[in-house]
Amino acid sequence: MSNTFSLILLVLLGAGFAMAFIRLVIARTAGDRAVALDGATLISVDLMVLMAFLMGRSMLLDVVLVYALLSFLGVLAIARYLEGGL
Amino acid sequence: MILLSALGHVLLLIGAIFLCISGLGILRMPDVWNRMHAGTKATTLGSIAFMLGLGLIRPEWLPKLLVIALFIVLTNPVSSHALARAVHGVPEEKPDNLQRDDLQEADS
Amino acid sequence: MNPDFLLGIASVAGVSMIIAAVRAIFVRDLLSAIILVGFVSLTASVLFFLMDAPDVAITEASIGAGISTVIFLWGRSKVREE
Amino acid sequence: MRTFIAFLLALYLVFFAAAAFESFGEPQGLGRIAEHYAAEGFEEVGAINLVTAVVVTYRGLDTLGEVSVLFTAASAVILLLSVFPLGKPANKPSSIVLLTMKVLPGPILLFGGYIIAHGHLTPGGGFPGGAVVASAALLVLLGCTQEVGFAKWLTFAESMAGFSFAMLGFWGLLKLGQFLNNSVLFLGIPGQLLSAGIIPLISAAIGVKVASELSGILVAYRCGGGKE
Repeated sequence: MSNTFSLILLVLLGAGFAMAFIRLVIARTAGDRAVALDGATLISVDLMVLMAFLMGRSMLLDVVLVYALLSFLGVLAIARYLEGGL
Repeated sequence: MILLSALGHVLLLIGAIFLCISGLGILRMPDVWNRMHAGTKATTLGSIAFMLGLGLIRPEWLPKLLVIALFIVLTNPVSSHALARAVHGVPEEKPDNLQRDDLQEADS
Repeated sequence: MNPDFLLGIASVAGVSMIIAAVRAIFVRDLLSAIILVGFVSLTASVLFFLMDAPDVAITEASIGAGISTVIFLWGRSKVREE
Repeated sequence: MRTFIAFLLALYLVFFAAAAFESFGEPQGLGRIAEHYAAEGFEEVGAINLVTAVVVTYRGLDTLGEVSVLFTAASAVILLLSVFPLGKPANKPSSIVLLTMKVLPGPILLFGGYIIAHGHLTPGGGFPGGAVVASAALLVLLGCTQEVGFAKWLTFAESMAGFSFAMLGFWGLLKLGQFLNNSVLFLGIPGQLLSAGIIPLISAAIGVKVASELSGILVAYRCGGGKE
């Protein structure tokens, strides 16, 4: 994968992450924040996979697996709290 | 082989563009339902395309990347579903121009 | 790989982590503060990942994202009812 | 005013981080002991993941103390929470979420077991794996509307794990005159699952202990301290 192509991918993903983060900061309600947290988490999962690929270390994928599997727990708990079931 | 690698590059680019657009949608959409639409569907599709593309470029990573994609497919719709149901109960998130509310009728 | 890439992504993650932490102090709503703190720990996990510390990153992702957020939320709902 | 102070603080932190980033990712030069670990550790303990090897064998006594501190903290939290438990959830989650709560703990438990068992080969070990296993318990507790069945086994598992950790240490003391000596078991071929002496056993003990302590805290939040 050439240098320019990986730079393009990194800029696209970083811009997506930054935009979701701006919504997370400037949002007015908690539901907005939870949605933005969900989006930022998934974008950063892909960012981490790309960084593991660029570093060339397959054992870093374990971290991404844990991250993808467990970061949804936080969003699920926030949703349960908003429902009043926690 | 070179064909698969080229396909992988195309899939990577598609996934990255989808993820960037979903970030833009989270930032720019007018209310929380539209933001949810952008922030959950587009990220799921973009993630699947991204994992597949990376797996095509480097085939020995493909099983683990597919497991990551499987977990994303399992978990992300569930969390966004729970979030949508929860936000539906919050009164100040209700949009002004709402014509018809099927979930309200189904619950009551 | 080009080390500038690493530096750029680490800067994005670090700066967003600091801003989210400051926002978590000054936000009115406690639930929003909990969400922002969860985001801070997720970003810390990304930073540990970029610094080649996968063990710490796994611990931070599981404890920060799941367990501590839920403990905060349970504590919050205990506060509300009394 | 407060916001202004906070932004000044954040700016200072950014400059601090920028100063730290100047040497980001470059090797810093090791101390004398760390150099010994990095040079000889692979031959002495036979583990590929040196971090777990150092945590479990060279610094095993510190880890034992750390686990004891965690045990004390968990006991205090459980004691406090047993007075005012949170009680049952107010409403049931929707059926999709309920199905997920039935299906997904299995893969999470499997993955936590994988992290614990491969602690000497891939990143992970006792603490991260235990935290992942506790997350499975958390997923069960998020949607439960009745008593959970595994609550009464937590204390037993926890004390058995601590006991076996100490016994593995004393085994090395009796056989080779050194607490937590790794060579009491065969070292094996590095890279295989059954290798690296007693590191897998100790990380399994740490994993069970951490998982049961964290799940004990979570169960105590929901239902009180178990026994009334």
